[in-house]
Amino acid sequence: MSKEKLKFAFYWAASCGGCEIAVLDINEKILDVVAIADIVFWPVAIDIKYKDVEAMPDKSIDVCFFNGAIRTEEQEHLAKLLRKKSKVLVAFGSCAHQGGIPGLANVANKKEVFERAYLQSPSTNNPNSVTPKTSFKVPEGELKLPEFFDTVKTLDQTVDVDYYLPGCPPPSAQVAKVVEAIAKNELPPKGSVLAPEKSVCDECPRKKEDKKISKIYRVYEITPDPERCLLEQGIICMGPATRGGCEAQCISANMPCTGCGGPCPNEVEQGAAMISALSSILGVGGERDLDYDAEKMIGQVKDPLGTFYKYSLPASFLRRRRIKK
Amino acid sequence: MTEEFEPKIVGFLCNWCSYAGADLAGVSRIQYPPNLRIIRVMCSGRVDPAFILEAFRSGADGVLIAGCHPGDCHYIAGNYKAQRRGILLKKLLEQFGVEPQRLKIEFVSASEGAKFAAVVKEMVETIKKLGPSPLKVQMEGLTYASG
Amino acid sequence: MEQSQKETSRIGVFICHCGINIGGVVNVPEVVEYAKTLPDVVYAEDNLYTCSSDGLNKIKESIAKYNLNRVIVASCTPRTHEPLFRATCEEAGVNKYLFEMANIREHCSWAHMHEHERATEKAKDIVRMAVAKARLLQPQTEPEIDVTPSALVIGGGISGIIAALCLADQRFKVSLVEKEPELGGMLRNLHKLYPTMQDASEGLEHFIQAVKSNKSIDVFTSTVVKEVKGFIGNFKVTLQKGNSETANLDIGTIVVATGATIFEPVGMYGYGEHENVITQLQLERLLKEGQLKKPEKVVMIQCVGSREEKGRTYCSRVCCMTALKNAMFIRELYPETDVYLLYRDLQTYGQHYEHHHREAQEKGIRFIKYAQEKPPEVVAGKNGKLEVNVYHALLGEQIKIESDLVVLSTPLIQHKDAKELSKMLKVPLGSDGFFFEAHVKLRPIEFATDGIYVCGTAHSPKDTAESVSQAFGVASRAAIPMALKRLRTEAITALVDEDLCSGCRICEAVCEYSAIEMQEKEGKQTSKVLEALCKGCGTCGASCPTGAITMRHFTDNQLVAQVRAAPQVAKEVTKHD
Amino acid sequence: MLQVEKGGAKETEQRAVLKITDMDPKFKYEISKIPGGEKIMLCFQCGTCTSDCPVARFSGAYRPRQIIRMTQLGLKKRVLESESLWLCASCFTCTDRCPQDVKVADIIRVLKNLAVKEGYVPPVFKVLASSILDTGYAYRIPEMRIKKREELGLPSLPKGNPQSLAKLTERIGFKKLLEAKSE
Amino acid sequence: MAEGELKYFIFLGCAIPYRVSAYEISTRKVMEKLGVKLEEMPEFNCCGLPMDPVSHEMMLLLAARNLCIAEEKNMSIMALCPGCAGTLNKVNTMLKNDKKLREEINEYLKVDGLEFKGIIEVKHLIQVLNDDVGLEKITAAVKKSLKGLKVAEHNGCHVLRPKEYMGFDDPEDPKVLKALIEATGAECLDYMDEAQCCGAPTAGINDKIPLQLSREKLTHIRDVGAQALITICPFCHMMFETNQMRIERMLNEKFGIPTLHYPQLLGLALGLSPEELALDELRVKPTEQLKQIGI
Amino acid sequence: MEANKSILVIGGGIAGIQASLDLASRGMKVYLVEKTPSIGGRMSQLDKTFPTMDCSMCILAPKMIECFRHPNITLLTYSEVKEVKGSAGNFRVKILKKPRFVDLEKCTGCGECAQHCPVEVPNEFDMGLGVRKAIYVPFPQAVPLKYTIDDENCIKCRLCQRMCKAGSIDYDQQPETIDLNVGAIVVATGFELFDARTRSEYGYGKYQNVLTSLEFERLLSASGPTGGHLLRLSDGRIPRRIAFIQCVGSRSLKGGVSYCSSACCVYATKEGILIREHNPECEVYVFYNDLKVFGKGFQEFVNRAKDEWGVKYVRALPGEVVEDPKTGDLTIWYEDTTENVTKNMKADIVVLCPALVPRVASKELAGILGLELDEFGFMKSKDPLFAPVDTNRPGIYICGYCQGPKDIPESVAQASGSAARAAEVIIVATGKEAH
Repeated sequence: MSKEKLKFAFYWAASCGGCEIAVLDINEKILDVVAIADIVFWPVAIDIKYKDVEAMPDKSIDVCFFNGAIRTEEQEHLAKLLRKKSKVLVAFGSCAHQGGIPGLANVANKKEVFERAYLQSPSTNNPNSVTPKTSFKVPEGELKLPEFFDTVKTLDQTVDVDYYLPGCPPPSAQVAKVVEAIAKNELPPKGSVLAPEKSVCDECPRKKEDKKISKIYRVYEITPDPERCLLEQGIICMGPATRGGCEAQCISANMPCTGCGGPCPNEVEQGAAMISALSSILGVGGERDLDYDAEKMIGQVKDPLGTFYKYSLPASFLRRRRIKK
Repeated sequence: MTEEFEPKIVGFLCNWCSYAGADLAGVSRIQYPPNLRIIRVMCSGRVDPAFILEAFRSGADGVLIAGCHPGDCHYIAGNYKAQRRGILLKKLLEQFGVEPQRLKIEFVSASEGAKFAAVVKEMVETIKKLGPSPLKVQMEGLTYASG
Repeated sequence: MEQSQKETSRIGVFICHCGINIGGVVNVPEVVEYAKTLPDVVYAEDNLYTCSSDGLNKIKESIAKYNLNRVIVASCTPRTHEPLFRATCEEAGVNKYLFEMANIREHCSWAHMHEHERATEKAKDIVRMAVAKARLLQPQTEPEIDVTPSALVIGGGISGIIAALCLADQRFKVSLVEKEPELGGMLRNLHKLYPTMQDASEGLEHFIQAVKSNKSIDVFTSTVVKEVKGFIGNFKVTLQKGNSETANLDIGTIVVATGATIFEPVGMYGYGEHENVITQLQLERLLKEGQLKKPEKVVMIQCVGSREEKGRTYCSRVCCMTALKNAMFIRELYPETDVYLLYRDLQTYGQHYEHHHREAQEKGIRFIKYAQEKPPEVVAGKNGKLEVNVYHALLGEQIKIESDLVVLSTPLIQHKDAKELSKMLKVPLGSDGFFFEAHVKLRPIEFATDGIYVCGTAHSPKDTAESVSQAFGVASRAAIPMALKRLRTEAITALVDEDLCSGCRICEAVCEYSAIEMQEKEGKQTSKVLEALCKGCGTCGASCPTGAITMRHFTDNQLVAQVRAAPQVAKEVTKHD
Repeated sequence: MLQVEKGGAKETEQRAVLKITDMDPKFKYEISKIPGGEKIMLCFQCGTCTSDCPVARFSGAYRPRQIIRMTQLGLKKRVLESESLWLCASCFTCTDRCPQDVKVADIIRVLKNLAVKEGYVPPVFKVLASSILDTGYAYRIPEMRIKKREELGLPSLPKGNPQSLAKLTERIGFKKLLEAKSE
Repeated sequence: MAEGELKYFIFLGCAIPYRVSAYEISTRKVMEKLGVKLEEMPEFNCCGLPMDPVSHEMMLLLAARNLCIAEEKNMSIMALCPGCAGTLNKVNTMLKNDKKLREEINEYLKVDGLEFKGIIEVKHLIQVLNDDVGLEKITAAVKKSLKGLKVAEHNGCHVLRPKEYMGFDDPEDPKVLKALIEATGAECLDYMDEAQCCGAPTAGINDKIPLQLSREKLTHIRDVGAQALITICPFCHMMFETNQMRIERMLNEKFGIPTLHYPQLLGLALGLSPEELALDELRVKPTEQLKQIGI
Repeated sequence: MEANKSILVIGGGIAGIQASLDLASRGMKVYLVEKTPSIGGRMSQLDKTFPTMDCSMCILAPKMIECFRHPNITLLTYSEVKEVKGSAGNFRVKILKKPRFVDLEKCTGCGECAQHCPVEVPNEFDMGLGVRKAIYVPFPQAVPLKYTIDDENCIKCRLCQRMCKAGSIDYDQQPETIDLNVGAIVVATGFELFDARTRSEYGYGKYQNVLTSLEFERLLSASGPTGGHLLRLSDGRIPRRIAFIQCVGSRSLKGGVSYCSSACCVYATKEGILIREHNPECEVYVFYNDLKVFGKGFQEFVNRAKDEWGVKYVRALPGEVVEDPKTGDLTIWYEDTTENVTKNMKADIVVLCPALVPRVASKELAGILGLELDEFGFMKSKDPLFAPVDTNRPGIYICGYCQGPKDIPESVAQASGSAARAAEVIIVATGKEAH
């Protein structure tokens, strides 16, 4: 440790916070982190104000781990600020990478989101129909709140991103590997996704035999054979279209992959890739049957957007739902 | 004065039936509006949904996938796959707020020159009614070039 | 991206007037000028007829003069003219896959004859799209594979025998495999063969001797195929005799001639209950062996277990003629015996069979049409006789026939072990249980999988003459790759990037040609394209969820480039716009 | 006048079950040996004869195809007793159109001839026959009519030659045929 | 037969002298005009047709006897009744072609000193007109064109069927009578079911079926607007003409279609008077029609 | 160039095409002779094929083009075989190449000539229902796509010559005789339709709405005279009921052919389904005698026609079809033989399914080739059981409908069979391809 310690920053934008926990999940490896780096900014853990960051010289942060999507003015501001201050900006986790679960808000706009969250939600008691405003007058003066955007964006739709670390949250082993790479200065070329080249299937221990399927089951509808590929049993598993690195954790727990790893390296659009794969094998070989009905066959897939773009809607080609004014 | 909206439509045609059907429409001098741009593929089964989304993203007002009739596929069953992908994509497009009518999956045989022309004509009319693709319209932070 | 590392594209564009067919509608010079503005286009010109020898020479000259490495002709449909222009490019030293065609006649000038301006705009778009693709084109080669000039014929019935003999006569080595101890198949059970009414054994014996004495044919009796690996030209086949003995063969092509068996109508019309209810095949044997005792009245019932509402829905094709034939033999043998033929529709098709029908009528065979919904009934009668009750559909009356022999015409059905063979060869069975050919109309005797063929009753019920016809046909189809010795396979095939493939097996499921095989490396599965079998449809490429499959000559990049060029509105779409 | 329609109805009414013993397998051979009946066995019951029969269009009883079928099956008695047999107008449309070249009208005629032998002769034929035997003409032309010919300037009608006819028909036993059992 | 000389035995059969003399009268008049000589057949008898259902042999003998009588003078027969024409023609052909049958029949005929030799022919009136006289000659002989008159024709069965024996016209689409009618200048209309039987032969067996058949034909004829019906058979004529009012009464219809024997129609065109052609024998009077053509 | 390594194939229908491709693709030289200006044969006239409802042209056209492009196949269209001498392994053949009056090398198939040609004649391809010009291609997908002047109808106005930019019109072309030396010959001359006019009780040729099945096929076809609109030819009305009559001239001992043509029951079923596809309101009746469903998938096809498409089947051979001259409507008289009732039915169109008979010209060809014909005029097999494609003359083989009634797959399989037999001759004659 002759070298000067590295400066790390962590930031949490539109996300659930799980990524923060994932950092801690590397367990004793956290000590290795601390050994090689000082954490200069981590709002959840240490008390440093935005103005302290603004005061930092540009590129003074070595690596900034940024989790969460961009959906408010504040998040956008911080993304830009941290970009300026950081040598390396890592989109950490699905939300920063592809938009993640918060990105599903792109099926609606701000108005609809507010109405749903603050007015229509059955668990909300809001008799005065208060919704967030960017400014609010109180006796003490005017309170300013950051603007809430209509559209959720990924980090790289906002600023240049150097690396992506996919996953919801990124698997700790993967995080540890990255930290190790940083320590050894063995990072791959800029723009890389810090995950294996292959899909979840590559890591999935289940037996794959024949992908011809004709019936789709929801998870609760059957007890799947624990040895055999879930997709082959009719459970929609995003594994084939999802970048690995997770060691097929969910699948090992008898739950299908929902796609947090993002697209495989040679695919740009994860959802489209899975749509293509699934609709190709769903009913394949049965076309000659008398009761073959393509509409009925595909009708088994209920919510393509929610199913195939669960983590990647903002990163998709079409990015969001178009709403007629 | 505004010019009449002329939709841009991207068509993926399979080499054996639909492309030949489009050829036949020409040979038979059947006239149809010049809004379609044809991309030849060996089989409609080659058409990846990503291409279709790419076409919309690139500013197409409509996308046509035309393949052999059921049972006629030169490659046995590629057309069925195209059909199923199309059905699912239409559902998806609707969720994206894009009118599913902008995507059309058709079976056109090599002998259906007239049908091919009719399909194009009808599609142009449908899309004219729908207006320009909502994807062309500028939206927050995301500018799509407008034709 | 991929092309930037290679040579830079130098594209020449040749735009055809096609007399006035294009030039009369599209402003061709304007399109030429436009083409010149497109990226990587270094030369553009127009021709009156690009396909004329004059036009072709111009292409060749320009390739040399401007050092072109991509050529675009904007004229008519590639479906007819592409081979001509490709050949021209090859002659000038440009790989034929670096040629691209823009169809501005059938798809443009002829379809928009009255809209000159818009047709011209469309022509420009079409050329622009062609350029976008041409920039990314890659040279391709058509790989060659060797073909072992040796055929495996599975099944030693008349179909297999004829196919083997015809292949041997074309000087190929043939291995003929029969699971029974003797060659001959179904014909060994038959008495006479229609339409010539010659002795079945006589004809058969002649061919069995021919097979046995043919040095090019190895006959394996009491032998089954245990394993088949590989692909056309290069099959590795393992045969098994009894429990131990095995043989390994290198095989170029495989003929499936496994035949069919007959449906046993147990429980129908008293079969299995009364011993004088027999099948048509049992009657054949009795006639063949001269064992048929004189019956007074014989009733034959057609469509027993065939043409059913559900299940065996098919017509077994041979039963009507077999019944007619045997009915006539019975009358010949015992002129006093009455023969009743209970049928639904007489399948006396073709140029010979109707004649037999008339002959049977003249010989006094009694034809009674019954309706599917009112099938005959067979019950025990007096003195060990049977009573057949049938509603005569054409008389509209119920008839009671006392009979001492009831013969049931049951259909040919697939052997039980066919499923195993179909899995081994990766060729399908149809819903009727018979082997399912590549294309019902135009590829009736081969499978979608190259190098495997089918003939005879393994394919569907048929009579001797028809089986023989197919066997000769198969001997031609199977001979083609073996005669060529080397096979050029498609250049436009799929290619799997093993580094990206995660072994999900989706491509394998969607391929209709069994051209994708799984291979194991370091405990992991990846897929592999058997290029010899790949037809280049691209379905696997579109279905691959990891983008591990590239379709040669129709790559994602090339197609996306065309897509982006099509609406002319998209600038390069990047992540930030 | 015969009440054929009624008889027809009787014929079509469902009989219980037809036993094979009711059938005379030789009947069709018998017919096939008589000129005109040669091709009876070739009928494949397509129904052309009945469908183009002018009489069948208005008669519920007369069905040439069924007559042929019954004949083929050897239902001799039923066929020969059948009154509808006599409804045939002998227009020969059936014969002309039969694809199997079965001479349907001739077979019906053969059956009528056989019916006569069995004693079934409709009265009208007896009248005609006796007129022919007596006068040479099928109708007994009244004297008045013959006279009127002269008035109209027509040549006189030649006298028939019943003696000649009697000689000729004696050997075929025509008279006896008519004298046999009658209704 | 010498060039231009046409000479036949006229075979009247039974029905014509019995009931349908107008057919005979008009035929004789017309043939005279066209230069066809008709000679009376001596001692002829029923053609045989009515006896066929009773005894085929009887029919053969009756017909053969008629043929032998004509053979004695070596003159061909022209019959007016299609039944006679058909029967005599058929038996003539059968005996000519079938040696065995000929010998058998001659065996019978010998009794009365007759022998069938097979030297003459039997034709129906329209066959003579069409084949021997010829349309050209008929057209040339027309003095008064019947232009403007719309008629329908009815051939009747036996002049056409069985095709195997008659064969001079297509029974499914007969053209000869049409051509003969059009030679007069009248227009011959197509109507439904032209080749259908009139029903007459069943008249002795059943009273309703023949009337229903005739009614149907008359309906089709009326439907196309024919002003008259032209027949060439005494029986068909009786069904359509003599029985027309009975049909009208019985089946509650109104037709009023005058039905002429073809030679009556031809006679009018050749300039013969209605009286000469015995038009007054018709029950349904063609008054209007005659007026229209100026008679 | 080894002359006797080559094979002559006579007839450019699907059987001839398949035999040619089989032989050419194994490296043998083939001369494919076709009498008309284009290969394609009967199959090219079909709209769909049973029982798969494949679009006929879609599956045929690639094979036609393959023939045209194949380096081992020389297409001799508009040509006829005039003389054959010699024996197996060494036949000397004279072929008459009729003048097309169009230079095949120069013609680009652009069609400018036909657009201006003033002469219209009935289009044989559409069975005379539509028209073509005196300079024409038989159909748009013709192979070769080259024009032909029909000398019989050309009025020598020379408009085409003036319009042709490629200068391909040559009025001075003369018939040409080509001498070939071939080792084996494959005959595949196909069939034609029995003349339905001879069944005048059905009124074909007299009533406009009585059609033959092949005419009707063109009427259904998207590339046919009505552009695939199912209309009545007499008045352009949309038909509400169409009836098919089977066995018109087939299974007939009188004036027709005594055999069963094998394909009619099923193609009528196909056309029936197509009608219902075109217009679900239009009723379809098929009058049959015995329903021949012997082929693979035929019974299932008929079941589907009945159950899913509502095509109705009546066991009857109708006696006559009568037209109402005022409306053009047709009445079919028939006896439903399973109900024993005489009935009549009104129909807008009646489609006759005539017997399929060997081509008249095949008789002359058989004479030239020295082949025996059977009683029906089919080329006679040496042994119908074990040598179906062999003839009485060694080295000459037969396939397709000219050998006997069969459907497309049987023709195709048999074409391959005749190719195998022909190949054997070449191998023996040249001693090549030994292993």
